[in-house]
Amino acid sequence: MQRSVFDHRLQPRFMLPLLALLIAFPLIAQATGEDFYIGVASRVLVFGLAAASLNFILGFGGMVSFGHAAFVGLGAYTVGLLMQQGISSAWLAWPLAMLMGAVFSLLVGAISLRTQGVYFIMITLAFAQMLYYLIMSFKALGGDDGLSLPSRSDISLGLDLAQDATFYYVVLALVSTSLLLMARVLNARFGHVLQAIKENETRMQAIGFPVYRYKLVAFSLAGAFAGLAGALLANQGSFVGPGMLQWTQSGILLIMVILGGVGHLYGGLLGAAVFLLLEEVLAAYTVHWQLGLGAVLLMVVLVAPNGLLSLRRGMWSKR
Amino acid sequence: ADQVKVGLLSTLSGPGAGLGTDIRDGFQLAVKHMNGKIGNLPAEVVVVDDQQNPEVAKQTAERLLKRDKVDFMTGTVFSNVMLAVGPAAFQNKTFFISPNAGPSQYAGAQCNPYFFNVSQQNDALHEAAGQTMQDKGFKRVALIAPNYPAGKDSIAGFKRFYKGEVGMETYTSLSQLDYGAEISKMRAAQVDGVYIFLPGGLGVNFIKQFVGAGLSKDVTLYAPGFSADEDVIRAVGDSMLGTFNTSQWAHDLDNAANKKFVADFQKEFGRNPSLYASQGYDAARLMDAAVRDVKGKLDDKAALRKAIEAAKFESVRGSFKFNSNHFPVQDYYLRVVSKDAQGKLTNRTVGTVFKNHQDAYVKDCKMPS
Amino acid sequence: MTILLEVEGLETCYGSSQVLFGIHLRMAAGEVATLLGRNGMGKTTTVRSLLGMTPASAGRVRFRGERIEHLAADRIARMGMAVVPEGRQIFANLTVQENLQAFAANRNASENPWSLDRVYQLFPRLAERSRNPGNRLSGGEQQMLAIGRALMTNPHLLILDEATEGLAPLIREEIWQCLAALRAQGQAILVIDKYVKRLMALADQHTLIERGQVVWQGSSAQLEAQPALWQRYIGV
Amino acid sequence: MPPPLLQVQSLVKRFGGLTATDHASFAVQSGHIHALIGPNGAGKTTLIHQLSGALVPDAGQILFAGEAVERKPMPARVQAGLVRSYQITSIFKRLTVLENIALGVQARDGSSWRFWQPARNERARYAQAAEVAERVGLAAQLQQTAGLLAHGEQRQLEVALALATRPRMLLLDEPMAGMGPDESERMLQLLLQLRNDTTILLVEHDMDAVFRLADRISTLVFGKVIATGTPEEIRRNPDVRRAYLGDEAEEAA
Amino acid sequence: MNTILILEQSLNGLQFGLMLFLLAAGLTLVFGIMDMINLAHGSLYMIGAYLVATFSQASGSFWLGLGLGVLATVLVGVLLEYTILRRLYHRDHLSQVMGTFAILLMSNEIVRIIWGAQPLMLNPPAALAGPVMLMDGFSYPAYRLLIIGVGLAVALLLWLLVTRTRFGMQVRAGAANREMATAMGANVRRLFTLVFALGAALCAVAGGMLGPLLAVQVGMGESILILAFVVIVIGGIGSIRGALLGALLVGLVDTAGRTLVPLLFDKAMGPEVAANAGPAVASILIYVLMAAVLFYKPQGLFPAHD
Ligand SMILES: Nc1ncnc2c1ncn2[C@@H]1O[C@H](COP(=O)(O)OP(=O)(O)OP(=O)(O)O)[C@@H](O)[C@H]1O
Ligand SMILES: Nc1ncnc2c1ncn2[C@@H]1O[C@H](COP(=O)(O)OP(=O)(O)OP(=O)(O)O)[C@@H](O)[C@H]1O
Ligand SMILES: [Mg+2]
Ligand SMILES: [Mg+2]
Repeated sequence: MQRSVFDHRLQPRFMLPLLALLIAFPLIAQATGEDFYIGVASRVLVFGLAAASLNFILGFGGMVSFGHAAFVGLGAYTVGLLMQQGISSAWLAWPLAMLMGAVFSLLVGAISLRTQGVYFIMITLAFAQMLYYLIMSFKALGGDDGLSLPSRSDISLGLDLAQDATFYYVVLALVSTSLLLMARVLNARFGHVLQAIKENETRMQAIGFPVYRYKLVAFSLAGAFAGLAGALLANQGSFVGPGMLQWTQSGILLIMVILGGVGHLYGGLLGAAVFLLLEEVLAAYTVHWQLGLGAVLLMVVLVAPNGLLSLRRGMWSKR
Repeated sequence: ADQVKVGLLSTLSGPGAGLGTDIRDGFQLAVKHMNGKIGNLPAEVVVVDDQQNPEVAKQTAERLLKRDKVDFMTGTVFSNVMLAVGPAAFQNKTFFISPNAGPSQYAGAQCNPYFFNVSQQNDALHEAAGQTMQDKGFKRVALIAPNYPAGKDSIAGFKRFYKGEVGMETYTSLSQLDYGAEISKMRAAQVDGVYIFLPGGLGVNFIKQFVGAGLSKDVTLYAPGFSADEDVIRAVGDSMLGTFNTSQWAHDLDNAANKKFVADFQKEFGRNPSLYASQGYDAARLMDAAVRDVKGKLDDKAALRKAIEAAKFESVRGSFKFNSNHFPVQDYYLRVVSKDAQGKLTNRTVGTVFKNHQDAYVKDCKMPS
Repeated sequence: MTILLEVEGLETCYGSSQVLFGIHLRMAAGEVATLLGRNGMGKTTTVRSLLGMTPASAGRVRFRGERIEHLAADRIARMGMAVVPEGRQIFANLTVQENLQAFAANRNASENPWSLDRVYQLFPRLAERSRNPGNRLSGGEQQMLAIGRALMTNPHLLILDEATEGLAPLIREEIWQCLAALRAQGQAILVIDKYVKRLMALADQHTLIERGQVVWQGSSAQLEAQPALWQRYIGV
Repeated sequence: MPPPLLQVQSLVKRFGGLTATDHASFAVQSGHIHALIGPNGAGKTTLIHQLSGALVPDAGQILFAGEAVERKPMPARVQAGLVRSYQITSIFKRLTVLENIALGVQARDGSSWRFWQPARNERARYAQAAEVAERVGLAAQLQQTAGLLAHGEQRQLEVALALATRPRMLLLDEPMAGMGPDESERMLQLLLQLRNDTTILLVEHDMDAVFRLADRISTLVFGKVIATGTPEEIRRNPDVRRAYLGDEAEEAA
Repeated sequence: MNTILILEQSLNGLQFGLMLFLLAAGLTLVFGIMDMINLAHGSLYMIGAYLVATFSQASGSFWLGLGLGVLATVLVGVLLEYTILRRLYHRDHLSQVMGTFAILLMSNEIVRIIWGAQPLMLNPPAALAGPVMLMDGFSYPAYRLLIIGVGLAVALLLWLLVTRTRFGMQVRAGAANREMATAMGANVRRLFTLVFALGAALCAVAGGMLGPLLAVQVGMGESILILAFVVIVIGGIGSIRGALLGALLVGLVDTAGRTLVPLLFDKAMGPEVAANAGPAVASILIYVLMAAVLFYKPQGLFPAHD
């Protein structure tokens, strides 16, 4: 069977060496005394997951959610609030964070998916902003100050997540598994339906697909992955705050996806990595780092119309 | 140690950049005054931007602590950023000298041996304002703050000392630009004074609109010092005239350290120093005194802590000492915006509100020894 | 007789795939010509290249004495070439009346220029729907509107790609009559349609296209005389 | 006579002041090709929209296989076997012809709530799709990207997409529009071949095709059905001639 | 509650709404007509405010400063369009989001480099600085009245321009189907540049007019940009009429919400709950409004095209 534009290969030829490198990374970092970068790498991976979950609905389902940070934030707050109650088991908190992300995105999606295009963008933004302001105004949730977590979640199995390297490996395992799952879903019937809906929604309806339901399920799945990313993010920084849900954060997730490549399996991951590392490097040089960041982003838009990943494959698909 | 390394993590981009810039400039001016040394050791100040984002700040703080292995942390403007980065520094046993953020948590139950605040506890300026308005015999005041916990804390702090009638108490959205509705409500509420806690641009917006509505004739405006500081005066202009505000520092305070600071700051940066700048300056002086005291033995944490607690430096604000919770016990002044001899708009100190004032949270602090 | 349009060796590609391999065509002022051929043979592409919408990669196009193959589409349009495109391409967010007015111009200074009234006379249905947005029209109404819109520019050369697509028989009839009347007024027309019989009655000359090449050119009489020819290149 | 497969009863649809469908009633027998003709703007497409579920009628009933469907969403109607094609081509432009049709097959062929098995490996489905492509005359273009097909080929694919869902009844809105004579002829042969298996409601302005294909014809004018009958009856109906056919009836004969 | 307060709050709502309209109008034009998501719209607003403030200070006259500032902003806008934005017109919305986000970051930084991080002063002309007496016991800031007046005038002019002129029709045609508009003889490029210039001018007018009322500072564009997006989405993208209605709706609902919601909560649930929930609800009210409008009208109140 010839490959379709709807199929997304895992590309083991590139990814296995990369994975090996990622596995070796903490050892290298420790050997060179740059342990600090293990934390940076965890953060990049977690944001990669968050961006990938956005790419799942945006790049493959055409749903431009401008409120994705809300689902991430919800996952983070789930972990944070449980921790405050003294419940620190990762086995409870992380699935619950996914569930919260899924349920809230189901609710938001159920209403938002009635709209299209920019209207959808804005209504998702609206829900995220509502959540943001609500969290901001309640002291029990830490308000503006957020919640500082006393420790990382407890995963038992003899693993101590407080160790940056251990945490990194857990994150790496979870992010890889999530991406694998997403790839599987995209290449399965459901994924083909999702992508076809992006291509031509009316026609999908006319050949008998209850489009709304498929979109809602995809939206909710993405919410679950975003929730997981939030849970990991809360752990990574031992902190949760309303800033995580702010529209700028949703915007940055969006930029990451566009930067990496909308509709490319690894677009979210690459975008997050490039964005965060760029920020890291530029901010070290100058307080005017935003000028540099802006210039780089602009250049990417102008020379790589479909994100960085589209450069590699050249112009195989025309718009 | 053969040098002192300071991590200055401050807000240098985004809407709050003005505040962080002032702290940084104040700090660096002090280092310059000390000939590039802190406690007779060559000083290296690593300046980084926290983007006013607690999460980013946390990451950056980790880098300062673990990679750059700084001896002191400082710079933080915002409480939420402080609360996010604090634990990392404490865990690492690195002293954190906050030049501005003074969250109630760290003043009370969560007070920490490694945390020191050289500005004031968040509520203090509001408390001073409440006291002033009480003293001046206001009958009915309006209170406005943004709708988030710090906003509510500020009003609570104000009411701790103001016992008169509150004609209107309003919490506004943090992204609000237009205060027309609040100003109208205030007019209808027939108050004789108003106290606002509206940080940054919010305050600028409010004051301009308040004066434009002609309300300033019947209602006296009070604000915390940072909302009526030199930067704000520059942005608002004549409308600021007659705004009362409370502060632990003023550029016309009569002491030698302050005179030198103000003069040199103006020379160096071409603008009047703000409250933030003074706090940044003091943070550096405090470090200097402490390092000198332990003779550069930075690894002796217990001794260093004692030395900081002693705070044997000449503060630009006059009297200064640390309470048991590592927050200042100091005087608070009332200032009013008026024209100076050259007709330039600036703050003038008109009186002392509190003498040796301490915060309300110290009783909750069980500082480990 | 003055030459209005002269096309020589026109070649056009979409990306890397070449579609036209040397089209040639010559129209005198006031003449009516057709392009005939099966689906996908390059009729529309020819038209698009003439209009500058898909620039040719080789060949010459001369319109009203000027070389135009390198000009931008809007320049060519302002020189007096107007099109009724395949698929109508009505401006969805403009009302019927605005669709007609937006680009109205008198480009050939004829004594009886097209006006709103004249178009409404030709298509009374459009008058009834004049305040409808363009996308709230039936398919046939849109086709009428596309024709009216092109006429409103009073072009020197009117091009119709699938002139009667989606029109009811009665209206179709009116279109043929309208085109005949235009021809009588000296309007030059290049037309593509599947009703070959009607085209033979209307046009002076025909060009048969097969795989991007001209396979036959001649008059109506010649075409009519060779049914085998058009059965081979057009079908039934 | 068996009960009709599709029965439209006194259907009404208004757009503001305009009554686009005005108490229209007619019935389509199972296995028939039933043509719907009428002047431009008479409301044919609007009617198809209501039958397929893209528009909700203001009043009236639509019975499909004895069941009222006028409130059902479009996908439910497709599942029941009532499928439409579009007047303005609506296909998946980035996909190949084969993949386009395979989606149609997938719509009716088991559940699409499958999240694990690669869809690409479903050989049976692609084989079925290839068959459908062959039927509409696109066998040579299977691997061609749909967006790059010529207009006429896209129209063929348009019908193929609907066909792939194995409909009991097809709603075709001007399938011949924009096709040249021989493509039209091929489409016509295709529809003839479908007759009996698939009931067809055909909107078409190509009278030649209509009269060759239709078992029954209904004429719509200003949203009203003014006549329903055999092609012969319609051809002779003076109202229909005045409103729609003109002299073409003879020509096509 | 007395009548004067209600009257005053209505004027406040109107004024806030009209100020949003100035921005939303430019945004909706660029968005609806050129189908371009322009996040840098807020930057033009900021640049406009800075330029007007600078020219006002330099010339000593607010009006002269306003004129020069608007002109200069148009220049900046056209330059931006000419060098960068026109490369984004034919791109999808996402590329536009990223491209204009990049411009937003860069303009913030450039403004910070030129004018510094501290806010800038811009005062209303002296004649308008105070309040005017509208009725007995009811005075209202003169400057706010001016904003109301300017807002209404701009609304009318814009509406005429877009709906009644051939320029407007051609621009809309170019937006709906660029290729076809070109084939009909429109120089779509030039049209779009003009529209963009118009949008920039509106931005500068808004920034310049609002400068005396608000803080002229880096980042001032972002918060108002989001509000402007809310407005145009409520109104229906591309519709000037919608933008006006949406802006007024947002202005009034926001103003009324801040006055009424705490009161209502107080009556319904007692002061304890009201103190907590009231302000929270008031701050999300416009988002609730937007969600509600889109729930019932997924295309906004006046959908311009389907
Ligand atoms: N945008 C495009 N990109 C690539 N190829 C194209 C494109 N448009 C058309 N083609 C190809 O060019 C060839 C000629 O197409 P064209 O539309 O000119 O044919 P036509 O004679 O007008 O056909 P029809 O009668 O169906 O309208 C076809 O094979 C078609 O597949
Ligand atoms: N969304 C709409 N809003 C308002 N009027 C509409 C809308 N859609 C269609 N109309 C009008 O309703 C009438 C019927 O349109 P319809 O598309 O059903 O006609 P039709 O019979 O299919 O014509 P054609 O043969 O030309 O395609 C037309 O006059 C059209 O202008
Ligand atoms: Mg064609
Ligand atoms: Mg129709």
